[in-house]
Amino acid sequence: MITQWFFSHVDRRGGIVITLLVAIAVLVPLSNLLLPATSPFHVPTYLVSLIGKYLTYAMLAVALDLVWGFCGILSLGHGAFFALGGYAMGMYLMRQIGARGVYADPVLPDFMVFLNWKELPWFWYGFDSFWFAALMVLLVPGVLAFGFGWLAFRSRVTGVYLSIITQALTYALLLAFFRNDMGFGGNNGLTDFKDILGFNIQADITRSLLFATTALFLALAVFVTSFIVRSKLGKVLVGVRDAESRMRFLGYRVDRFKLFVWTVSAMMAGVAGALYVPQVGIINPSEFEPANSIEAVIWVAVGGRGTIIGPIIGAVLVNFGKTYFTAAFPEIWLFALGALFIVVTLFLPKGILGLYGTWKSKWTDRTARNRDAVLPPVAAVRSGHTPIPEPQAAE
Amino acid sequence: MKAQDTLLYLDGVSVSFDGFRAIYNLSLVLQSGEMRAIIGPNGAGKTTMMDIITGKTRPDTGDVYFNGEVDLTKHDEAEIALLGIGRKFQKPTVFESHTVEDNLVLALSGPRSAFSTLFHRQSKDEAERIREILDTIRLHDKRDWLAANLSHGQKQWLEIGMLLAQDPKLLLVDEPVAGMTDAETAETAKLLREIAKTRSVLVVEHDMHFVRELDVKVTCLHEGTVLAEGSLDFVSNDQRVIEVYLGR
Amino acid sequence: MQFIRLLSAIFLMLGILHHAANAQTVDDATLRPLVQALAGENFDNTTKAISDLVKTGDPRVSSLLNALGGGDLYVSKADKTVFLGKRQGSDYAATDPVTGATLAPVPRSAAEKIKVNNRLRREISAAIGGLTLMSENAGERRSAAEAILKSRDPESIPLLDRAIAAENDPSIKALMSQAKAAAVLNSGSPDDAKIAAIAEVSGGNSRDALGLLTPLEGAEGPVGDAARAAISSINSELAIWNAVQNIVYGLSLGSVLLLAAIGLAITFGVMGVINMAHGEMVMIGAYTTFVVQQIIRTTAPGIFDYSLLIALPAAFMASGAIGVLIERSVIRFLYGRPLETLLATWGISLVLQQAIRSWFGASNVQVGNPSWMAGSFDLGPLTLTWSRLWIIVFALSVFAILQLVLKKTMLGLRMRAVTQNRRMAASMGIRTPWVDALTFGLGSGIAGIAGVALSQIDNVSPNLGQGYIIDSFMVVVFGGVGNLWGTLVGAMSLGIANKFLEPFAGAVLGKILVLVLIILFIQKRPRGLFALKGRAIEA
Amino acid sequence: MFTLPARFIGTLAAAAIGASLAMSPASAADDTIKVGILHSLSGTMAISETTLKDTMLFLIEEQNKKGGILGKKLEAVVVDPASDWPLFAEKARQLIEQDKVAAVFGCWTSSSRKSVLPVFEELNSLLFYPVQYEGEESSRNVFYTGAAPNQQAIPAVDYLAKEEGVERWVLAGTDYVYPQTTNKILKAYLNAKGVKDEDIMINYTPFGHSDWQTIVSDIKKFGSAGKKTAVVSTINGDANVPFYKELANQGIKAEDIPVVAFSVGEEELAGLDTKPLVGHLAAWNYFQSVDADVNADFIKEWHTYIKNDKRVTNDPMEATFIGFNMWVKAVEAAGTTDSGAVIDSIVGVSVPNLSGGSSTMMPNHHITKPVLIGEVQDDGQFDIVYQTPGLVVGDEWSDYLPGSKDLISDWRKPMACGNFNVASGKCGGVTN
Repeated sequence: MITQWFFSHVDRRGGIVITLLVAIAVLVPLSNLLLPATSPFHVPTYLVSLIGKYLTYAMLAVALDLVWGFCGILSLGHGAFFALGGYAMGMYLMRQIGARGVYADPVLPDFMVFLNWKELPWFWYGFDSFWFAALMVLLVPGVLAFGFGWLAFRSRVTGVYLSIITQALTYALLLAFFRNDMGFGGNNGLTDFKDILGFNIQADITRSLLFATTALFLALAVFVTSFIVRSKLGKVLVGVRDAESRMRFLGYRVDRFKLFVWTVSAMMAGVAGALYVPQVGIINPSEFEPANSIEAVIWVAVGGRGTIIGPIIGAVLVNFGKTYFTAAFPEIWLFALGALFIVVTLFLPKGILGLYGTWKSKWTDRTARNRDAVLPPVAAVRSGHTPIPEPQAAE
Repeated sequence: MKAQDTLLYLDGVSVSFDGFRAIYNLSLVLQSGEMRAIIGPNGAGKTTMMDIITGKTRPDTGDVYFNGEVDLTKHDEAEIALLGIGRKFQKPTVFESHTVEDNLVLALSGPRSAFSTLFHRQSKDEAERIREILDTIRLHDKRDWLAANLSHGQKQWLEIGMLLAQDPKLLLVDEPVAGMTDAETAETAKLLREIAKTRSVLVVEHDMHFVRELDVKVTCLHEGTVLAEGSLDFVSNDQRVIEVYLGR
Repeated sequence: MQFIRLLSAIFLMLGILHHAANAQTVDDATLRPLVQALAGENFDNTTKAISDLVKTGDPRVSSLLNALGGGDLYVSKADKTVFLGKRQGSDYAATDPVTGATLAPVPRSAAEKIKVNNRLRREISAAIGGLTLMSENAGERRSAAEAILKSRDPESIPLLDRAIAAENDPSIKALMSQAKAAAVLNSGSPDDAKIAAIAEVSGGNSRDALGLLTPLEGAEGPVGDAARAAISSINSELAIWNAVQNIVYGLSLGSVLLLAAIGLAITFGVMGVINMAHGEMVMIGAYTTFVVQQIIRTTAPGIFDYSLLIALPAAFMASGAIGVLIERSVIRFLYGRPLETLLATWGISLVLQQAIRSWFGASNVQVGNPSWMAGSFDLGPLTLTWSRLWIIVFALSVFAILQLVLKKTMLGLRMRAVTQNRRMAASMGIRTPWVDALTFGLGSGIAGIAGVALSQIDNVSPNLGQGYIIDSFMVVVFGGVGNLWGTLVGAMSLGIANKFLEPFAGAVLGKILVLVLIILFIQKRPRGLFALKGRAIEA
Repeated sequence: MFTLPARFIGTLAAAAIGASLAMSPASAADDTIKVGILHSLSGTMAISETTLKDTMLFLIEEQNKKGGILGKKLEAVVVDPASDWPLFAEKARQLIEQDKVAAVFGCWTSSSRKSVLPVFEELNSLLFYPVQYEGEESSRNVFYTGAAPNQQAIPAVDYLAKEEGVERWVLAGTDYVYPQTTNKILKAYLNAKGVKDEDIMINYTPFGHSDWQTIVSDIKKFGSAGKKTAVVSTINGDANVPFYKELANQGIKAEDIPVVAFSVGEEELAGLDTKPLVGHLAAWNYFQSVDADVNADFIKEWHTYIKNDKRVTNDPMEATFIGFNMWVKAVEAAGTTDSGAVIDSIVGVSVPNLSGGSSTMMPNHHITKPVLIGEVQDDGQFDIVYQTPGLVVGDEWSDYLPGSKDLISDWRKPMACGNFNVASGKCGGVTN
């Protein structure tokens, strides 16, 4: 019943991805914990957290694709929401350290002690409770995105203008979080975490659980995305992407739709960030770097935007590439990475999945026409046309 | 004449874009159930007039009333659309990456809020209405096609179909037969007359044959203001109209 | 305490000096040990040696001290003799500091420079000041007066009086009376003299005056009142100047932004390519400057001052050529797909950065300022640096030239035609691919010459471009995509806004505020400052 | 229609396998000892860190010429953390877990050190950190061979106060933790010496700040108040060149307002025409101009190795040199590269530094060094005008910060504590 409802809202691809994610959520931890290190199927802890990290990136990519791929809003500042979610989680983890900090101050995090702060700033209250922090992981990015989006979409800021102000947003946050006076640990950020929900954050079991959680949340993200995309709202979004003003003349309040999906996406990014921090062990302002947000865009593009699993593939591939190249040819790896981006744009304009997507939808479309026997001359002529048009940053 | 008991009421409307007067002191009244053809040379302000009615452009001066009481200058595109004014663009704009059917689904009248669309499931009579419209616009057998692959004429029709799905009180149709074969043109005329039985229609068109086929009251615009109004024969015999079209 | 001692040392020697109006010479035998003493173990000994030398009042002393200050005095490790040295390959060409006789060259390893630190330099200049106040050479007299203006030594008042009486160059005279006033304020002179002095200094450069008067602020009696009055009037004057300063500095910052952004205004603004490699084009321009200067340094050091003039076309060519290359090999496949250009150009920027890094190394390279760009001049109490001024001029002229190219030349006409309606232009027989390549090349080339200018104020490293790319996009978008005037106004207003915020918000908060302002501004003008009429060219 | 999911699974598998391949020791020959080098070769920090990578390769080559350690040759494992702090943590883990390196030499910024610190403690490995930093840290697994604030900042201030008679101070820095902390310490120190607050001006700028007009003219204003003024600069590497260019252009001479910098060395000056800057100061524990035979040899060998006699040497290079030699000596003493053994044997190890003397690893994992103060010369070198008579011990917990004045660190057994509180007599920081 539930499963049936579930599958009614995701296509086959989505279904398979979700099942796959659930599978690794179970298998990887098991192999890491139970199998002996000698076994060929043993996944070392190092890989567990590494892939875990990739998956959080993948989640960020999915969130970004929801607004860019399906609604044509190119955000160059999604890293900001990711980082904010991360900071919310980081603040919880800081509070968990308690008196185990180097200065053994029961309340104040170390960086506050050596900056000689007397008491906890108000915005740190409540973060000793996991659930409050978890709430903030959703609320902080959500509220920021809502406020920002409400302004921007209402006054019909579109295209590069929107992209650039999202970049301005993350850049401003970067500078702000660098400042020690902000009370977020300056450029060193938050680190040296001890435990999460009572589990020692460095224990293999914790890492495995974090990994599993990440995989499951990614599965959830995939489900939510495909639910949205397959609903009538999803159709509206694609309509907005392709012909925004037409949508208005049909009586849709485009700004509200954008605002909705924008906020959802921001929250998704926030959750990704929150899962990222305990696995990486540090959160600092560099996460706000505009370059990071641009990289996220690139993951999506590489994987194939406007698809649900393209971003996942892109994020994992690019980051794996980064991990591999920086170790294999540290001196020249940037050439490889740069070349990858150029090649992908030139030869896989719609990303790795795009190839497939193009081919598939052409196929279905043609079968539809063949079934309809009559092949209109125009359609025949234009059959070379790729049915997935460019998501335009502006109409 | 008063705004009451009219469907569309424009009075003394003027708008200019940095100096250039697109519309000047334009007045036009449309009774409910009426079909009106607007003719006029390029730059006569036909499209601008539609922009004003649909809220895309705000007039500098003048009143624009719908249903006698609604001041259209106070609403934006979406609201006006919901009031029951549908618009078809000169260049057919359909959602190319959606199928014919989905295009109609999107246009179909009904709740437009984000959440209602998120959890929307298609009801029986919605399906029924879509079937009807597909028949009316003769695209029934192509419902699964991506709109991108329709011929130009088919797109024009699909857009008209979307208008119907919107179920508006007033249709604004901008050059519906541009680039259509004669056969298609005739078909379209028939279609529009059919529609006009239940709704008011404002058609902007160059093609005189087509206007003649519609055989309705004609308003001729020139330089943003009404030059002549009446039956096509009356208008086309008007001296100034002839000058405008044939030049001095 | 150290400071007082050094002052007293100077008092002493100057005290003696002005007895000896026309300096008498001493024989070499007495001078030599004093010179030898300069090579003392620590700075205190050297200080003493200096004052002893000055006491002799021998004319050779001033040149000796100059040599010491200039680091031309060496002491041989072997026999500890002090000599005047000049680098000559691996040797020092040595001359006797006392007799001026040429000595046998000393190998560099066998001698070491007599160490001089800031304190010694100050004492030397003060001492020389005392010695050369009556000198024949106007330049020396001027620097002497300046030296006293800094040391503010009461003992030199009578000396100054005579110097002023003798002086006939008005500007130096003014300087001397400034110096005297300063000295008076620093002395135990009677109140009326001091009050006169206060009036005197208030007439001069207001910031120096402030420096001279603040110590008296606390003083009671008429002097204190006069001082306080003078200070407040100076402060009110300075307040106005601060506003002026913010504007001038803002313009200079603005023109830097303009330079960085103007190339982008073409590749991105006009062509719609989200050109993430723009910063690297600037970087290449800067590195071209470096290469040009290297060549000049090695081949023709004489023309170093013109290095930038040579670098400009070179940088334009280098960046422009690379731009054309990029356009032909990558961008041209992406027209109508602006977002792909973001991806590809980002990749290109990574490659270019790494290329430069592998070629020139990761660390900064040194790009020198030609003499005409070094130094500064005073505008009232403001100090404006030549480099900044030139950059303002340069930025504006680049802008003007670009406008001409776009508006008046055939190429410009075609560019506008192509960007406005590609198909139409093509059907009119314009070879659009050719125009595209040239346009992108032009944009990149402009970025290149911007790099030449920026190399003068910023460090030249593989990261140079990254530092400017974000600001550039902000400027172009803020000004309104596809509108050069927008870019100009945008850059200048952002620059000035930044400079007005900086004083009270601090540099960091100031920058943040500017970003927030941009975000809010875009809400009001969703198409930027100068929205393009009709169909805006944009991604 | 399963081609795609298949491809997807393939990808993940490939990623996993590939990753494990990538991580597995590259041609692990057991007769070598692996040494990890964790310096950014790309990104913003590459400017400073690339040199240190070269230095390590150079030192390792030299050591191998001498026959390696314990009869085994050393093998360098170079990775590029790309100035990306989380990537530092990932790479550190990879070096230790996958490449099984005996020790890691690396990091420059505090952020990178902070991000790898938990990894080293978790996996009980060794990190040698060669850069001056803000202190307030002492880890069992980290050896700090750069200067702590008391080995750089405080002597410099003393020098200015004594030799230059400075009474008015501008503390200018980039807005991040190192300058913030150093300036806090300095302010406390100056106040303790009776300098009033109105004679101290503190100013922060963003990273890579390039427009210094306003600040430099503010400094001028502040300096024209009749008292001798000096600038203590903790401005971060990248922003220095434009800062000094502005200073020079606005005609601020060292005789008028000297600037003493803690992050400006020969490497940074390489990007500058230093003629207008003669007399400005820097405080380090080493200058290339140090007149010592060991230094001369080091420079000569370095130039032959790097095949470029223009390349300068600088303080972090010396710190790397010291750290590496200490590690070698400790390993030989312990007879193994096992972390625990090395940690025990390294305390007290003393090796020659490049300024003629020798440095010793103290129980707090910081080292003893001389403090040198140099004035910029027109040839881009520093002329040493002052040197502390003896060696200064790195003070990890500053005595001028209320939070840490009671803390000491001693990693020798039995105490083996990084933050022992002398007031409460307990390990584990303050207990208030």
